[in-house]
This record gives sequence, C-alpha cells and structure tokens, in this order.
Amino acid sequence: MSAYYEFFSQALEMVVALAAAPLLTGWVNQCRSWLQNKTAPSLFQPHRMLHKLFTKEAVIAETASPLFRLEPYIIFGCMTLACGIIPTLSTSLPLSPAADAIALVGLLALGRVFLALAAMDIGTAFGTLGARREMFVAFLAEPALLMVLFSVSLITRSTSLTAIVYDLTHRPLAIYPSLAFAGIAFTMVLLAENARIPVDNPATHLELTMIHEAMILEHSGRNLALMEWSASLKLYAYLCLGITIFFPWGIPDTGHPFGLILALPILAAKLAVGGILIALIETASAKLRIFRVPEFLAMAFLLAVVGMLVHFLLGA
Amino acid sequence: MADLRLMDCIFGVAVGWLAIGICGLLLIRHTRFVARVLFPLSALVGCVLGFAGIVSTFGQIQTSLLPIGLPNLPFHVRIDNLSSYFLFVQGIVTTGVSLFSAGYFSREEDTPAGLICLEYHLCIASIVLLLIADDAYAFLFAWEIMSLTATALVVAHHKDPEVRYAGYLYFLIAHIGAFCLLFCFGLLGINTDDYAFASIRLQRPDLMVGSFIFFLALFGFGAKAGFLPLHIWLPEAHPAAPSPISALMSAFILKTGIYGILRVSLDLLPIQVWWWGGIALAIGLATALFGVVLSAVQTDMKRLLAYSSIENIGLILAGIGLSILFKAYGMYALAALSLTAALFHVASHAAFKSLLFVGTGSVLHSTGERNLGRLGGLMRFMPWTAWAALIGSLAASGLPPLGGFVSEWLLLQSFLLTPGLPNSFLNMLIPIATATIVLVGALAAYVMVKFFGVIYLGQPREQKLNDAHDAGVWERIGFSWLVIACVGLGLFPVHVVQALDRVTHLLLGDGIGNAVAASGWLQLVPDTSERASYMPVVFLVVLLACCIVAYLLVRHVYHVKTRRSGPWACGFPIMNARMQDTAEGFGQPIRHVFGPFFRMERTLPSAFDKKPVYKIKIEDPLWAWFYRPIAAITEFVSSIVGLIQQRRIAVYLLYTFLTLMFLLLVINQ
Amino acid sequence: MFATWNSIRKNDVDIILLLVLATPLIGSIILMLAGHRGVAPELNAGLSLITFVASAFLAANIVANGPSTFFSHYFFLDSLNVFIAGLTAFVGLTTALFSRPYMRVERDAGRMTKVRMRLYHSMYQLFMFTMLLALLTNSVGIMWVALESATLTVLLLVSIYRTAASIEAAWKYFILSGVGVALALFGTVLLYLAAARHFGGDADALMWTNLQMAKSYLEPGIMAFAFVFLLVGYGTKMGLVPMHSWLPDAHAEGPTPISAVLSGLLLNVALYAILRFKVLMDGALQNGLPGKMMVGFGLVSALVATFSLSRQKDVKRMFSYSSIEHVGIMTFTFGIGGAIGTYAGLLHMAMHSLVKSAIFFSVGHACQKAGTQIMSDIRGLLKVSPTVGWGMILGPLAILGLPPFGVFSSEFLIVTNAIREMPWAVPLLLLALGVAFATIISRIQMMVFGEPTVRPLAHSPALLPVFAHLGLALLFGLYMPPYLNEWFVKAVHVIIG
Amino acid sequence: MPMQILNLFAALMLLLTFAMLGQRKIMTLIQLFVLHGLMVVASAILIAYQTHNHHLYYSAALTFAVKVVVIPLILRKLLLSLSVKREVDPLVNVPTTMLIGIVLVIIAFNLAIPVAALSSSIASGTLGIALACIFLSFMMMLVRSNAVPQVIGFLSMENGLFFAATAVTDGMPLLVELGVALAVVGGTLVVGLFMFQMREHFDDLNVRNLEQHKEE
Repeated sequence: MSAYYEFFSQALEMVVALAAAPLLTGWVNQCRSWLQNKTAPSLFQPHRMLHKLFTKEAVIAETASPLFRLEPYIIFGCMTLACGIIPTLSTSLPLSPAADAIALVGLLALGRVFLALAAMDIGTAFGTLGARREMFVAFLAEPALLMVLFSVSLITRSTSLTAIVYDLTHRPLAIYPSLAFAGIAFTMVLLAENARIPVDNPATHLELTMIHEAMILEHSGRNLALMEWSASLKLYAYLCLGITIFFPWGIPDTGHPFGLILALPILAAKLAVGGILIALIETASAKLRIFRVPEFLAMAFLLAVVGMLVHFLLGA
Repeated sequence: MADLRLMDCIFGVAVGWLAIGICGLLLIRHTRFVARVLFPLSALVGCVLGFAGIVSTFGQIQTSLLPIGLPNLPFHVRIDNLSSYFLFVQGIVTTGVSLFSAGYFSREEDTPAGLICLEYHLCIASIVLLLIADDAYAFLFAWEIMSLTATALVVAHHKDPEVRYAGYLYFLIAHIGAFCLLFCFGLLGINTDDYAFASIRLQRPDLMVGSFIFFLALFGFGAKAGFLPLHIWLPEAHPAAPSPISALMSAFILKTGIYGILRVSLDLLPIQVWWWGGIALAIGLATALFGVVLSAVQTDMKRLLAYSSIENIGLILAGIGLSILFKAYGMYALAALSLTAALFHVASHAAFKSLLFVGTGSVLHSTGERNLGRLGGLMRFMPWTAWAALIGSLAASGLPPLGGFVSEWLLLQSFLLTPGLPNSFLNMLIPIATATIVLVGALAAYVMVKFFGVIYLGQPREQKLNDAHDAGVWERIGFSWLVIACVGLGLFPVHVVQALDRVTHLLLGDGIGNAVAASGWLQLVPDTSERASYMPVVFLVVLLACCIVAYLLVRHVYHVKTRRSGPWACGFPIMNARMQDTAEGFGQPIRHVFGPFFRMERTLPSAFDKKPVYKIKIEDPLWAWFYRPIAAITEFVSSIVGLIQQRRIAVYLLYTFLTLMFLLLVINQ
Repeated sequence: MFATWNSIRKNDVDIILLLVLATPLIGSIILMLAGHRGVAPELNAGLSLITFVASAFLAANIVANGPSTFFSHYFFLDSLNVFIAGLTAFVGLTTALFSRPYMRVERDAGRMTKVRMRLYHSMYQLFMFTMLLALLTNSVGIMWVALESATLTVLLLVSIYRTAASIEAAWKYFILSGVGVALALFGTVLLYLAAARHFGGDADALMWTNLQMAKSYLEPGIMAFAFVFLLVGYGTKMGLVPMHSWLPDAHAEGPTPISAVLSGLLLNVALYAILRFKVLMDGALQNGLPGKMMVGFGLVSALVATFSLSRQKDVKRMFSYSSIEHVGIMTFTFGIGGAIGTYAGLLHMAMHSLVKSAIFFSVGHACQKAGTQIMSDIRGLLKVSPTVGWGMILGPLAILGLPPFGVFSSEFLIVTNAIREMPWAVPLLLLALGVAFATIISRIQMMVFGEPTVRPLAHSPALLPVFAHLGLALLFGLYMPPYLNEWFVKAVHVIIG
Repeated sequence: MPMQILNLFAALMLLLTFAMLGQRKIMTLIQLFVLHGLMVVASAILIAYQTHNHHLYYSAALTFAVKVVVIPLILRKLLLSLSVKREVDPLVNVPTTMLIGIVLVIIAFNLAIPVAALSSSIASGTLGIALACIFLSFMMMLVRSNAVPQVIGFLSMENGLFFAATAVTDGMPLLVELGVALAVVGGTLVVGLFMFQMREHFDDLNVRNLEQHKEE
C-alpha cells in the first residue's frame, strides 16, 4: 500500500510543480508591479503566454544543428526531474535515493550546460555572449550552492535531501549560526542563478545586460514556451530547495492521506512568502555591472565557506 | 581457464604487442597494411588485457621471475589488485586508441606508420611491464623505456622546431624524474641486496628517511604525472604528438605516475605521516586549480585538453593525499573512500580524455587546424565526431549521468563524511579543500562548454571548413568504444567500486565494498543509504522519460509547424562568422578574475594605427619563476667551469703541479 | 665452443700469448712499408682480426684454467687484464673495419697523402701493441714503458693532418702526457724503492705478482708517496679533471678512428694500471686512502666535464668531455670499491668502450657527410642516411644510460651502491648525469632531425661496427650471459682480493 | 769518501738546474744541459763502481750517448737551421723564478726526508736534491714560451728522474732501464720531427702561436 502512496505522492509533486511554477512567476511579477505602483498583470498571465507560444509556429535558424531542436526538451526534462527530487509534499519519495544534493546541483548544471550549448549553436553574437556570461556566473554560483548544501549536510550528517528534511524536522528548535550564513549565501545564489535583478534583469532585452534572455533569443513558438516554462520551473525548484533546507517544518514524512492534503496549503503559503521576498529584493536593488558580479558571488561563496568553518568551530 | 595463470596471459599480451611492433617495423613501407591490420590486432590484444585485468582484480596475487636483467638482479614480476586495476584501465584505453589509430595512421605522415607502430607498441608493452614490475630494477627499466618511446612518439613530426623542443622538454623532465626515483628506490632498498619490493616491504625506514623517500617519490612521479611545479612539459608535449598518441599519453601515461605514488606511499612505505598527506593534498589542489584556470584561456584545442589533464591529475592527487591523511590518523574506512574516489577518477578521466583527444585528432585530420580561432560549426560536417565529443565534454565537466560525476561525487562524500580530524588546523583545511574541488569542477564545465561550443557549434570561421569530412570507419569504432566506456563508467559505478574495493583492501586493509554491495548494483551507497546514495540508471531513465513525455505531449496537444529562416540576432541584418565569440573572448572573464595566475603580454591597437593589431600571449608563470632561473644558473656554472680552458699550456702544467702538491700535503698529515 | 678450445695444453698458451703481442708489432712494421697501398686498410683489419681471435682463445683459456705467469714472470694473465685485453682487441678490430671506408674518404678528400697513410696504419698497429703489452705484462716498469710509447704513437697519430690546430693539440698532448708519465715513472721508482727493501735489488721487485703477494709488508709511507705520483701520472693519461686539458684537443683534431680508440681503450688501460696499483696500496696502507682519493677525483671529473659539455661547439670535443665524465664515474665507483661497486665499474668500463667507440664511428661518418665538425652546421642526418642517423640517436641514448642498453644497468648498480656506501655523493653524481643528459640530447636532436644540410658520401659507411657494438651493449643490458658474468666475478675477486 | 763525491755531483746538478732556470740564451742553455747530463752519468758510474752493479754501466753509457751527445746535437742543428730568434723570453722575470725555485727546493727537501730515511742505498741523501731537480725543471717548462727551452726542461726532468732512480735504488732492472732510455730517445726524435713541422707552419718556435685555437 505504501509503495502506491509513494508513487502517487511523487507524481502529485511533479504535477503540482508543473502547474505551480508559472503561477509562482506570475505571483512574483505581480508583487513587483505592486511594489513599483503599477497595475499588476493577472496571476495566470504566464499560463496564457505559454499557451499562446505553444500554438504559434516555431521558427528555427538554418544554421541550427539537431542539438538545438533537442535541447528544449532536455532542459525541460532536467527541470521537472529537479522538482521531482526536491521533497516538497512528502519525504518518502521513490526518486530520493536516485539523487542526493550533489546530484541535484549536477542536474541543474547539466541543464545549464545544454542551455549554453544551444545558445552557441546558432552562431550569433548574442547567443555566444549570453552563453559566456551564463557560464561565468555559473562557475562562481555553483560552488557557493554546493558549499551551502555541505554546511547543511554536515549538520544533518547526510547529503540526501529527504534525510536532511527528516533530520531537521525532528531536531529541537535551535538557532544554527552556520545555517544563517548558509541562508544568506543561498539567497544570493538564487538571485544569480535565476537571472533576478542584481545579476541579470529577467524582463530586459537590452543586449548589453541580458544573460538568460540572450540565450533563449533564438527560440520561438513551442521551443520558447518550453524554455520559459523551464525557467519558471527552475525558480520554483530553487525556492523549494530553500524551503526544504531552511524551513522544512510541515513536510509530512510517512504517507497518510490527510498529511498530504495539509502539505499543499503550507507549501503554497511558503512559496507566496518566498515570492514576496524575491520581489522585495528585486525592487530594492539595482542591476550590477557584469564585472561586479564576481564580487557579489565571491561574497556568497565566502559566506558559505565561513558557514562551514563556523560549523567546524562551534560544532553546530 | 583457471589453470591458465593470469601471469602468462599478461606476458602473452606484452609479447603480442612487441611482436606487432616488430612486424610493423619490418613492413615499414606498407602503411595501409600496418594501419588496417596491425592496429586492430593490437586493439584485440588490448581487449584481452582489459579482461585479464578485471579478472585478476578479483583474483589472487601472482608472482614469478623473468630471466632477463642482471644475473643477481632478475626481473621480479607480480600481479596484485592495484596493478591489475591499472592493467584493466590500460586495456580499455589502448583498445580505443588502437582502433582510432587504425583509421588515423592510414594516411602517410612524414614519419612512416610502421615506425610509429613500433614505438607505440614498445611503449604500451613497457607500461605493462612497469605495472607488473616487482623490483626497483625492473620498475626503472620499464619506466625509462616508456619515457624513451613516448618521446620518440612525441617527435613523430620532427620537421617543425616546436615539436622537437616539446619532445626534448618532455624527455628531459621525465629523465630527471627518473633520477629522483633511482635515488628513492636506492634509499628504499638500502639494505636489501636484490631491491625486490617483497624485501623492501619488510624494511622499517625511520621517519626522516621515510619522509625523504616520500618526497623523492612525489617529485619523481610528479615529473611524469605533471604536478604543479613539474607540469611544464605537458602543454608542450601533448599537442605536439599525433592525436592518438597524445590520447594515450594523457589518458594513461600520466596515470603511471599516479600508480607509482600509490605503490611507494601506500604499499612500500610501512608508515604514513599526516603531513605527507597534507602536502600531497595541497599540491593536488594547487595543480587542479592552476590547470583548469590555464585551460580556460587557451586558444589551441590540444593545449586546452592538456591543461585539463593537469587539472584532473591534480584532483586524483588530492584524493590520494586525503587517503594518506586518513590512514595516518587510522581512519581506514574514510581513507578507502577517498582512495576509491581517486582510482575511479583514474578510469573516468582515462575514458573521457582519450575520447576528447581522439575527437580533436579527427578534427585535425579533416581541417588541418588546431587553433580554435579557425574552427567552428563542425557539427554539421562531422556529426559522428561532434556527438562523441559532446559525450566526452559532458563527462569531462562532471555532469551527473556520466563517469566524471561519480568520481567527483565520491571525492566530495569523502570530504563531507569526515567526523573531524584530531588536528584542528586540518579541520580548517577540509572546507577550503572542498571549496577548491567544487570550484575546479565548475570551471571544468566552463572549459568544456568553451571547447565544444567554439569547435563544433556556431558557424564555420574559415571557408575550408565547409569541405571537412567526418571520421573514417575505424575512427568511428574507436569513438564508440570510448563512448561505451564513458557511459558504462557513469551508469554502472557499483561494479567498478567493488573492483576498487579489492584494491583498497590491499593498500589500506579496508574498503567500502560491503556497504556498496549491500544496496544492490543499482544504487551507489558509500556509507549508509540515508547518508548518501546515487542511482545513475534510475536518474537517466527518469530524465529521458520526462524529456520524451514532454516531446510527445507537445507534439500531440499542439500542431507541429516549423519554419526555417535566417537567425533572429535581435534584427541585425548582416551576419557573418566573425561576429561569434572567439576562444580568447570566451576565456576573457577567467582572465579577468584569475589575473595573477598567468603572465600576459598584450599589444593593444592605438587609435592612430594605420593597421591596428591586437595580439595577446598567455604564458605559464612557472617558466619565469622556476625554469628560466634554473637554466640561467646552469649556464652560469658552465661558464665558470669554462674558465678552466685557458688555452695556455703553462696553465695546464700548473694544474698538474698544484694537484700533485695538494695530494702530497694531504698524505703528509 | 669455448669449452673444447681451452683444453689445449698449457704451453700452447705461451704461443697464443706470443701471437697476441707479435701480430700488432710485426703488423706495424709491414704496414710501415706497405701502408700506402690500396689493400692496407684490409691488411690492418686482418691483423686486428688475428689479434682478436688470439686474445679470445687466451681469455677462454685463462678463465678456464685460472691466472698464471708466462715467459719467466714477465707476463702475468688473470681474468682482469685478459678481459680488458680481449675488449681492446675487439674494439681495435671494429675500429680497423670502420677506418677502411673512413680513410678512403679522407684520401679522396686529399687530407691523407701516401706517407700519412703509411704512418697512420703502422702507428695504429704499434698503438695496439703498446696497449696489449701494458695490459699483459707483469712488470710495472715495462707497463710504464708501454704507456710511454703509447703516448708517442698517439702523438704522431693526432698530428697526422698537419693542420695548425692538430699540431697545437699534439704539442699540448706531448707536454702534458710527457710530464704525467714522467711523474708516473717517479712513482714506479718509489714503488721499486719500497719493494727493493723487501725483495733485494733484483728484477722481480717490480713484478706485480710478487708485489701482490708481499703487499702487506711494503712500507706504508713510501707506498702512499708512490701512489700519489702514480695517480697523478696515470690520471693524466686517463684524463681526470685537473689534468684533462689535452684530451678534448687530441680527440677533436685527430682522425676519428683514433678518437674512438683513444677514448674507448687508452683510458681503460690507464684505469687498469691504477687498479693494479690500488690493489697493492689497499694491502699496504689499511686506511683506504687510495679509495678516497679516487672518489674525489671521480666526482670532480664527472661534475667539471658535464658542466663544460654545454660550451662545446665541436661534436667530437663534446663526446671527449663525455668520456672524461664516464672515466670520472668509473674512478668514483672503483674508489668506493666493494664487490658490487667493482662489478659495476668493470661492467661500465666494458659498456663505455663499446658504446663510446660506436658513437665516434657514427660521428665520424656524420662529420664526413657534413664536411664539418661544428654541431650547428650538421642537420637532418636521419633524412639523408637513416643508418648513420639511427647510430647517432641510439649511441648517445646508450651512453646516457637509457634502459635497453648495458650502461643503464651499470649506472643503476653504481648509484645504488653509492647510496649504500657514500650517500652524500649521490646527489652530485645524479646532478652530473642530469646535466650531461640535458646537453647531449639537445645537441643530438638538433643534428639528427630537421631539414638536411648533409650530402651522401662516395663510400658507403661501415655499419657493422656501430650496430655490432650497440647490439653487444643491448645484450649486456637485457641478459648477462652466465659465462661472461662468471668472467666479471673472477675479475672482481682479483681487485677485491 | 764516495758519499762526498756523490753529494758533490748532486749539488752541482742542483746548481746547473738553477743556472738553466736563469739562462737567457738558448745556445748556452744547451751547453748547461750537456753538463747536467754529464753529472748524471758521472754519478751513475760512481754508484755502479761502488755497488758493483754492472748493468748500471750500460745504462750510464746509454744515457751519456743520448743525453750528452745525440740530443744536444739535434737541438743545435735545429737552432742553426731554423735561424730562429735565440732569445728565451721568459713569461715571468728571472728574480721571481729564482725565488719560486728556492721555495720549491725547500718543499722538495722536507718531502724527501721520510722517504730518504728508509732507503738503504748509499746515496739516499741525494733523493731530496733529485726531487728538487724534478720540481725545478717542471717550473722551467711552465715559465718558458719557446719550444726548445720547454723540451730542455722536459729532458732535464727526465735526468732528474734517472738520477733519483740511480741514487735512491742504485739502479733499476736492466730491462726497465733500457725501456726508459729507449722511450726518452724516441720522445726526443719525435719532438725534433715536430719542431720542423712547427717551423713550417709558424716560422718560429714560439709556443704562443700554438694557443690561438679557440677551445670551444
């Protein structure tokens, strides 16, 4: 009986992720517009955009290679798998032994590498520009993310996400200074990876500043839809990862049905708060010059390493 | 099969390769025959070696004596788990490289293919002898022949001076390393009469002599493996060699240095001191970071891969350093884990690096270009090579489903599962070491995106790239063999780890084999499944499932209309290949962030130049800090010694007279 | 084959010994008259062949029946000097074979007139005679006379081209070697003085066998005094460093066969003489002073020679410095002594003679093809004639101690023995070997690879000697036949005592 | 009584060697060399007579023939035919050579004391002087730049050695003596042959022009 329940909860989690990701992006855009005294677009605007794009005709450049045509599906697959791995609705997931925290970061890196390769595939100036900047940001952000995960795994003596959640929820409530450092570092990495304001503006198409947008410049129609959907899935995955590591309470472990039902609203609430937080940070900060980004991310990296050092020093 | 001792099988392989080499020499003029028959034959022998390696990893230790060598110093020969694992990796690599060479050498080079065949087979045969050597004389004998034949292979195109210079540099540093090894083995076997490893193992050197031996071994094997101060020949020699040879060198000849360090530090030396491990770890990390940063700014594709080999060797040495550290503190389980990670990386690096080098070989053969600035868009003309290089690049950047990720994963696990070392200073080192390894991994991804993107994707930067032809049949077989190896290592790590468990039991007395075996072949669990687990097959299956489901849903729910037209590029009308990012451009952020890592000479065009020129030359800083001063000192000393030649007879007579007087005074005391 | 031959009766050995010594002596007289004829080189080679075959029988016999004296104690044969005599005869034979085409090319080039050909061939045989005499004689005085006459023959051979440089080289050689040998004479006189006290004034005070038996009674004070003079005297002949200045000029200016024989054999004979005296000295002075002196000379020679290698522009001069380095290494290991050290020294002596003469053969052909001895003008040998090119690659690789060849095993034994006996000296030794390796490989690869500036020759080069020597070195490197090994061990016992 | 005569001969030899060291003219240098040879022969004959050692007579005769008659003849003929500059231009001025000479004699004497004490032959006292002659003639070769004085220096060193041999051990075995004499004669013949070649090339016998060759 519990095997069916596990597969059901796993499937449910992935479906919820697929549906909720555009909602989350819509919610963040709404918050940002309100904070900037603008009338906000509806919550389901991203959904409509995806639907519109799926029905449009896909235009592919002549110089594109078969890799370009495969790449949207690979990235979409990576992001859905990432959302599947992160325990949002229950900790007993069949997929959890398949990949632990390091494999998750590797999975995100796989998605990113394919995105960069596809961007370079057409051979335009902006594609390669975007790819270089993306990889440049990535090689500083990924180590910081891994260090954050390591700080947490040193506390919970495990790198598998479900084990981390299980261990953190059953610990007495205590302040972990190393987790505090890790938290700040994680938010900085989240902003960098999801092309939010201080590192890259998600809405802009200004050649000089765009990183993520430059890479999906050449996509159109269903490919663009998949890319947008993957981007929002990525944001969703990062937020869920933040929740599992820093606010894991409320994620049920053994699968009794009403526990699952209760988890949904808790998750929605947490995501909403997360969305507000992101909107706040975005409106409060201005975009950094591209060569100021290394200092920003180096700061994140150092915070994460200090977090780990603090763990070794204070033992917590 | 049981009675056919594995030792005879290994001898058969070595003798087989020698025979192939010699008949290659005899048929030096028939290039097609050499390429089409001899190399595939040697690939077959390589398979046999791989199989024998795996079987003997699980089998018993076998020893025997070879009649050759000096009368009181015959060659002692022994197959134990460590050497059989390395034989297995050599088998895989040589099979792939030989298959590829069958296609590569079928065209006439300036050095006849028969001669290359001889030197190639002499080299791999001497490596086999090296791996099974069980006494200092045989070890050094095989070691020097390997260096000699590898140099001969590097200078195959000895027409142009850089190749000659690269060969000379390689041979010189290898030989100086060999002298250190001679000194190290001399000290090890100081009071044994036949320098056999069996009697060396009984010796109990004191701490000071032991440390001297360890650092001599580190220096000597480092000269072959390419650790930081001694890596200078690697980016010169590997690009100079023909591609299959640089594949063999990068994939396996570097690993003989690693094998040597393992043999001396963990097998022959009875005691391990913690700061040995600490220094090896520090050198390993420095080498890794230095290698990857320099490979990010290269503009020659083979130099880029050579520097990335330095990085991977650094990672392996870091793993070994860590295991020595743990063994010194008596934590045998953790030592076994980090040693398993290092040895796994030996195999995965051998697979993907040879695949990448072999890929560049095909590119070089069809376009004649090595400079990244003149390549691009080869995906359209060389699909087979491109897809193989894609898999190689993904493995090289350590991405999950493939082999590169598993070794990085195991290494990070060994760092994370430390319960904290008694020495507080080392506890500080662990996070910094983890940070460096993680940074190196990310940078490797950056390098591989640059490598694959600039060569295979985008638009061809030169006109002649349009008529580039894809790899030949044999070359494709070579690709697929190495791709299978990469993917196999990635998807079935449990079997490899169980083989490695035998090696760690031999060297450290403990292993993670039982933890891994407990959780079945599907799941890789170093300690307990709660602590960490990784199921590559499930990971890949679910990933593919998601992609396919997405593909089918999109295709069915929405109609399939696609139109081909010019690239959008934000509406810019004119579009040519020069607008793409060049290799220097792609490396520019790294140059910006890691400035002090290199010596850079840039000639910037001024506004008034009629013909503005922009030239940048990135140079390895160690030339200026370490190698040129040494050359200057030798020059200075030899000029002093030159003063003896005064060209006047009277002065020479004076020398004789003074020596006589001096000696007479000496004996009067 | 050896087993049957050495069963011949004992007094036949006298005849063979006579044959070994008489052939070169008579040969030199014959060639003095017929040296200019076309057939002279073949005659020269034939005579050397007879000498070699005779010395081979001699060696087989002595190894089988053990050491013994001949011709009323004036000649003494044991496995040490019969081994070096065999080696000398063999290298003499191969050098004669090599000098056939070499001299014909020189004659066509006009550098060798009829008179000079006669002088060359007769002096060549006389030189062989003096070396064999020095090796086989029992009397220390006759050994001195043989070495003095060897100096004179080489003097004539070195100045055979009559160029300004060769005359200068010959003059320098004459003065330095003359002084050296004179000091050696004084050493012999002192040795005789110490011996005369024990043996009375008659002739057998100079017989090595008697001295060897009575070595513990000899007066230590005088013996030390004598050894210093002998070491400096014969050290000059060997080219030990402070007294080495004549050797590079003699090699560079003389004809190449003479350089091959000079550095291949004459150095061995001088080293053999020193070894003979070292045996006596070790008996007389128990404090191991001779060993320490030889170690000092050896290390200094190796270091100074290797560091002056990189300054040389002339290929023969470079390899003469390499000979000085190897003589230094041999003196070093004989100085350390011990069973393994001496075994390694003998093996190294054999290997050095074989490989160094093979190198000089290839260098000779290469210089004739290039028309010059300056290394920067010789390019692309491998392209023009692969055989000479390969000789020029394998020879230096062998002399630098790379594995398949025998020099690697002897250097392995030398270094490991030095690590056990005298660890402080090993870094210096390895430094010397490293610098030599760096210089020689960089010069050789420049000469062998690249675009050819070399033109083929009229007479095809003699390849048998080069590849015969390298083949033997390869054989010693890979598998030491037990018969030869037993020969070495017996020679070691002669020295160790 | 014979001991005093022998010491006289030894002292005269030392004086002659000093004279040769200070001599400017080559012709008189040759004459001094002849006297030097005579001294050696005389001492050999005296020791032979004293110790009834017959073969010493033969070697004395041989030395007389070679060192007193043949070699000076060759050198004189050479000098006359080559009409070469007769001056000996020493590298170091004469007073300093004399000073160094004295120092060498002192060194030679205290070196020779331990050896002389042990030798039983009648003329052991003269070993110091013989050694001094060797060192002085060694010095003469060093400071001369003309080929003929260098050869004379070399030959006087041979004389010193022969004198040492006879004085210390009252004669070596005949065979060895013969060999030594033969070698010396051969050496001188070769050097004479050499001188002609040098003159052909450099038309003077100055060793200076033998040092042009760059030893690189």
